[in-house]
Amino acid sequence: AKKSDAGTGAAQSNTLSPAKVKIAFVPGGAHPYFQPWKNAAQQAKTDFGLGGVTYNETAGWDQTKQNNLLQSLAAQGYNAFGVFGVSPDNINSTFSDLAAKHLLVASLGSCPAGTTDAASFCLATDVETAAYQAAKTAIQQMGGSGNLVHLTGNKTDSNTQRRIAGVQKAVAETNGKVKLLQTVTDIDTDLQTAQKAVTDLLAAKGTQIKAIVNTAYNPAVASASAVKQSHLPIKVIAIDDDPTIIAGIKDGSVAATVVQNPVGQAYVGAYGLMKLAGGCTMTTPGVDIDSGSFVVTKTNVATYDTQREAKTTQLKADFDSKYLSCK
Amino acid sequence: MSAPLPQPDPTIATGPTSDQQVAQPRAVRTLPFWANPRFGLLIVIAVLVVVFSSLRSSFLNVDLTIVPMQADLSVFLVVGLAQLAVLSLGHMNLAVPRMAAISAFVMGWCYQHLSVPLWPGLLIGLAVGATVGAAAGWIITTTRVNSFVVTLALDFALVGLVSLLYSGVGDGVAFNVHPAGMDSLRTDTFSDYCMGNLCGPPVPLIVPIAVLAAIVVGLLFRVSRVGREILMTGSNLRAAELSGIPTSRRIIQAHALSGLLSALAGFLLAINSGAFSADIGSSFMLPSFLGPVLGGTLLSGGAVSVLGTVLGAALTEVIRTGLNLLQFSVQQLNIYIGVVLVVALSLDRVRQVVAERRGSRS
Amino acid sequence: MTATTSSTATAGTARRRRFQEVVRTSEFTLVLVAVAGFVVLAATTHGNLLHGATLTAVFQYLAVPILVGLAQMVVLGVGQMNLSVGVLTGFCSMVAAWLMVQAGLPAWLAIIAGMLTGAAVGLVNGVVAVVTRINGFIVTLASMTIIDGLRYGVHGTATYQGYSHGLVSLGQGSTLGVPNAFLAAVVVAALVAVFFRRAALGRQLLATGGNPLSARLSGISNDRSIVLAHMLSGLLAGVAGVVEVALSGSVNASIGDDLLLPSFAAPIIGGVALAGGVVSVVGTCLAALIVRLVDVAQAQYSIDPSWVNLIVGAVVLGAVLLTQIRVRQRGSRR
Amino acid sequence: MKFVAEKLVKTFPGVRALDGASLVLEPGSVHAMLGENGAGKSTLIKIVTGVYQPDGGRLLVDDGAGGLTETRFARPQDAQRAGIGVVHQERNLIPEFSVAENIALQAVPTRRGFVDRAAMRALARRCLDQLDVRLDVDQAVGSLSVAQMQLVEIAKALAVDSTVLLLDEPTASLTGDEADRLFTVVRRLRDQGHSVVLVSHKLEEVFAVADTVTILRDGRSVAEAHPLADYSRQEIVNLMVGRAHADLALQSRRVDTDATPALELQEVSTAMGHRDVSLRVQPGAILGLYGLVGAGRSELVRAVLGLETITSGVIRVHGKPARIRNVGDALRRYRMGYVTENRKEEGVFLDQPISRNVAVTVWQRIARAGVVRDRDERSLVEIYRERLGMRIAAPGQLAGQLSGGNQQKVSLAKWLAADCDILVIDEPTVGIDVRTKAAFHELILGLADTRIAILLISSDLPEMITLADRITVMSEYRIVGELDNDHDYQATSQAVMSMIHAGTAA
Ligand SMILES: Nc1ncnc2c1ncn2[C@@H]1O[C@H](COP(=O)(O)OP(=O)(O)OP(=O)(O)O)[C@@H](O)[C@H]1O
Ligand SMILES: Nc1ncnc2c1ncn2[C@@H]1O[C@H](COP(=O)(O)OP(=O)(O)OP(=O)(O)O)[C@@H](O)[C@H]1O
Ligand SMILES: [Mg+2]
Ligand SMILES: [Mg+2]
Repeated sequence: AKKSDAGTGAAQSNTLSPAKVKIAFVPGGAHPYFQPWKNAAQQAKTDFGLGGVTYNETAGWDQTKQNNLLQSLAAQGYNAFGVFGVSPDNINSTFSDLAAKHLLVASLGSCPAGTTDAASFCLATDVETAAYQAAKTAIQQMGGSGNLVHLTGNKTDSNTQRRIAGVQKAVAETNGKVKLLQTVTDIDTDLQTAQKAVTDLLAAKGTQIKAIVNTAYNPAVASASAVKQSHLPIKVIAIDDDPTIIAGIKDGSVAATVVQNPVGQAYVGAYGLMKLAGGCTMTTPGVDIDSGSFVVTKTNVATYDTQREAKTTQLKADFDSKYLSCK
Repeated sequence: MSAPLPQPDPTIATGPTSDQQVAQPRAVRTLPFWANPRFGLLIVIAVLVVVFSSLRSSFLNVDLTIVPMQADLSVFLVVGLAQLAVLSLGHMNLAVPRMAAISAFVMGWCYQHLSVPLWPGLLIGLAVGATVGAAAGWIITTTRVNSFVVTLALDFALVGLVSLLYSGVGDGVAFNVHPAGMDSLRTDTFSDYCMGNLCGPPVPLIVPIAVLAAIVVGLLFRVSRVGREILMTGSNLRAAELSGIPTSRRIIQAHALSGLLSALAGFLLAINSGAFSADIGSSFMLPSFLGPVLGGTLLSGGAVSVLGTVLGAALTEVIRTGLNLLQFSVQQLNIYIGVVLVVALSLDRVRQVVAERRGSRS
Repeated sequence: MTATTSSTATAGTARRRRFQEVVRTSEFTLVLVAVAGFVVLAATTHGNLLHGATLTAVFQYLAVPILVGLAQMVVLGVGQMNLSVGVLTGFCSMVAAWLMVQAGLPAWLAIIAGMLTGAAVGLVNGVVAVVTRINGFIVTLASMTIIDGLRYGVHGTATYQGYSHGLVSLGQGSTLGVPNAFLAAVVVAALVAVFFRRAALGRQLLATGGNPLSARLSGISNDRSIVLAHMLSGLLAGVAGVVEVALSGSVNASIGDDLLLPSFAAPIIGGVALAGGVVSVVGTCLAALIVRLVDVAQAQYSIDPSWVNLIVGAVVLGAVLLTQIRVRQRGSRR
Repeated sequence: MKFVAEKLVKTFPGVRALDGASLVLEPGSVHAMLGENGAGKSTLIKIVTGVYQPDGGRLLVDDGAGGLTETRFARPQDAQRAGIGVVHQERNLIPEFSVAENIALQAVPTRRGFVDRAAMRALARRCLDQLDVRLDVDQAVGSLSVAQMQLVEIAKALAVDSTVLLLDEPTASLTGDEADRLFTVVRRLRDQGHSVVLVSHKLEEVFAVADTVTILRDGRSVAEAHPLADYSRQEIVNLMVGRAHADLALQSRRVDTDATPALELQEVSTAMGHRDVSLRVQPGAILGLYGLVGAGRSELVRAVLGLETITSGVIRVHGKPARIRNVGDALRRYRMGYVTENRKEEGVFLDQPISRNVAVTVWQRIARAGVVRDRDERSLVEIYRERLGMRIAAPGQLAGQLSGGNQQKVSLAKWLAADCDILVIDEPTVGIDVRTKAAFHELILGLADTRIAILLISSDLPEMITLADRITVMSEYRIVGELDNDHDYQATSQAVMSMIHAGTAA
């Protein structure tokens, strides 16, 4: 006979005071994108009076290792998790495993593939929208016609598939005026691979290309410097606001970048988790919340952060008003 | 026709024995039991467990440490066995990751589109893995090209094929079906099943599958004729051929076994992680070598150690989990893993040398 | 093979035999494949491949694969392996960049330091392998994880950019139409070739790889050979690292992640035996070139990488089978 | 240089190889070291040359002032530097290197760190010329025949100027001619004041060249630096064996020549260059296939076994045309076995236990439901340990740890176990001691008596004349003659040699 679930797990009291909440932020691996999480987490700790936060990026882009890490953190007494799942296709199992142990999980930065979400909520960039925006910006920069190239990461990742879909959607809207010349995948593994691929691309088709949309970090860095060096009139749309990219915007080698909201993800994510621990429930469990994406060009490079902070404040307010129901 | 063991034929003059018994070399004391490399590995693991659990009591937490460790270990044990199957020949199988991926695709597809039950689906997957492995073996024997080159090329071909299959035939990059039994295989341990007050041990349900695989592979190489002939082929191909061993067939069989075990590893990983997806197997390459090589299996072929593979895989799992619990940052973690590995193995080496000294002094 | 044949006839047959031997070498096959690939690419892209910019791109990014392949080849020569080649390349890049950006060292000094870092790590690998007698595979596996950690330790996940403009323009420039980076790789390859062909030390390395017992009985120190090979391997990885720094103008800790397999593929496809005792500099370089041509083809034809992988794999397997069938038909074995 | 090794002790895990053996070498003498397989000869040589470290005893060398000083050789280099050159029993060449480079390996001529190739080739040629060997010095050693490799190995020892030269079975795979050339060199070295140690199981050559003798038995020396002239052949054998040993008394055998041949070759030509080779072996007959090194005998039988390509001709087994694809096929379909001449590369699995080495050919038969029991294997080893007088510590011992002769026995045992109707035996007694050789001969004759057809290849003419019923002579890939053997050494050997010379001249 199978033992019922009732007895398993520590009989956790339904409500935890913020001081009892220990949140672990677990990105998929070491990546510049996640660096703001560290400070945001600390900020959340002081602002909300949390019992503890940690940031651990040792997963190394390997779902098994990430699961391992999550279990270790749980064993260490962390009771709430903000996780960027390495593999969106498998991450729901990880989430439900944690939930089964009465631990709270938020999916941060990336949502599980498919329609269901076993985490309490997902606070992430809507990657399809972000890619769509990036492509729109590119099309605008190109003057509405010409050839576009899309550089991105691991093809067997459903987020990549969504990005490809986003770019395709924007291109389709031009009714054939803009042609998606090529989508290059799998070049985000390391910087050198990206550099090599971009150089080859420019050598082969440099003169035909009017803009490059990047939806991954290393290709963005690589295409910015390669275009600059080749003196071709190609508009580069980068991703995120790593210092390198922002420097590129300022010196003109990058036409625009699509910035996401990692700070908001970590900070508001921590807030949501704290509230849930305190006895609130999600009005729609597993809801997907867009943390926002912002197009940054030379004109707003100085000010985009204010816009982003406003979004974060808005998100926090939305949690109180829309997403959470508290007794 | 079964011929009996050849007996000394009385009609044959039996050489020296007709004079007198040959003086056999006086047997001096042989190596002490603790000279066995497997024993050293066990000690290293035990020491690490003690160290980690005294530093972090949560290392012994059943639900959060012990159970997940067993589940991971099961996967990496089978991955290691998949590599071991061809290391026995002195070959390598660089396509282990993608043999797992292609089999996982076929299994996922069968579950999703044909609604095949869990276990028959596994059998289909194993058959696919074995077939791909056999193909690798066949190419190696007919062309006599280095197994490294052949399996590397095969890996390339399969990487492409798998991703094309998922985007073409499958739905994106994963199958999200959960055939009956898959979820309980993932989440349950034997302690969830009770007879009255008597519950099983906290062992995940997939562990027996891996253990069974290890036992079968162990027996194959230890007692079966085919396994021994594979080892002899690995030990000295020319001598094997001149001893009447059908070496080509044995090479193909060893590679087929490797493919089959890769498929099993893919299945176990899919169970553990909850979906049959395109990235199954992509993390298998290094662990596949790690277990066997740490366990004392040489890359040169002719000898394998299944028990060593179990211990080698366990060692890596213990180090990683323990260091995870100590919460190092990413760079420290890697540094410490490397250092622990070198130090542990050096100490093991010292033990071995001491043992050999003892053994040769009568 | 009798001694009675006249000397002129022997010279003739000897020449013919030499020629046949050359034809049968894997280097010759690789030359054929490379030339064929190049011609097909040039023809089907309407000569685009022969444009200055394209050619430069092709050869610029050939430098690092060649150097990394050589770094692996050196240790394969003594019958060892070096799993740390890839991460070490990245680490040396990061060290050189760090020295320029953070420590403010002049470029030439940073470059030397980058290469010496590689050699030092290699030396440690070799000494550990020799002293502990642990399999080189495991030693370098451990050092691979350690260096992986160190590599991220230098500058986290962030990217270094905008260091020495002189260095970058040198790295990206050309001399007489030949990219400097490629030139550097070729010079290094030539030095390695001379080392293994002519230098007494190089021959000792190969003796160790070919038959360690025999080498020992002939008074060669296998330990020294192994340490030396690892050190050379590290040095070559260091050279690859600094070439990368000069060539790309931006480096981060991800560099080297995808170099491990190529580092094995180039020498092994180039005809180097895993068992040791044989090296082939030319083969390694040609194999790297062939792999590079595949990248180029992908960009030129805009092929989905999945198809590229599938086609490359299938073509290699097919070629391997075909060669064998050809050899079989000629009826010559071994 | 006077050289003394005193009361050497060497223990391996499980075996005490040397137990107080001594060796005394005087300058200007040829010293024979004799002993049965496994007596410890090679081990002693390895200690003297710094390959192994002794567990007891000491080494003493001339201090130049008439006295002796104790010395240690921590590495082979140390011994080389002390002027000790050696040819080890096992081939130790680097297959990928050229002949020249292998010969010069211990003393590579260099110029500013670079190999001086011209000097290296010249050195190699000089050494080969001393032995009167013609070889392309640029050829890779891996492509040489066993005998050629042995000659290269000897040349390699001559390349360094040594005052003590140790030769561990240098002539094992050489024919008489080549051995004679070696001994000419040995005598010249002696006359120049060098001391040479010769380990050999061929007593004829020992008596022909050696002045003094040391005999090892079970790791102890039972005769030390004794003048050889004091002993008769029989006394030497008795000392080695440790008791009276009677030579084989041959009974004349009758072979039924009208019976259907068990193995018959009709006008077989091969891709290796054999032309129209015909021969036949009846059940119970021993056909000797004689020829000089490189005559193509080994390659012929390898072609018969499907290892090389046959271009024309017919092979019949028991009268029926046979197409043998490989050795497995030969074993299972035609009950035919092949004992290779190249035991190290092809005969034994050095890193496998003896039991597996012996049982490998019979696994199919002794397996029950695919499972082989260790007990069956061990009992098989026991049988052949007795029958062949194998000197082993345990059936689980690795074959690589056996002395050379015992490895040869393992290689043979495997095929005796296979229980074949036809046995091809290639150079069976290379490196085998006298007593075991006699036992082997008895065994081979005994096998023939059980109606096994035996094709015997041997470069040892006395052995051939002892065993064969008929001798077929091969030269340069052709059969140049055939004769009935009347076991009369003088007449038969002359007849055989004249056939070879007639064949070569044609
Ligand atoms: N490396 C080793 N490990 C274990 N035992 C060994 C090793 N080398 C030699 N022996 C053992 O030492 C003994 C002496 O061997 P050795 O090779 O010196 O004999 P040998 O007199 O040269 O014989 P042969 O005439 O057959 O060459 C044998 O019993 C052998 O099995
Ligand atoms: N003196 C030689 N010169 C050139 N090649 C030789 C010589 N001796 C042997 N070979 C080569 O080595 C091989 C010897 O052939 P094989 O082994 O069949 O001869 P064999 O009669 O059995 O002599 P053995 O086995 O005693 O060397 C052949 O490939 C032959 O070409
Ligand atoms: Mg010996
Ligand atoms: Mg022969």
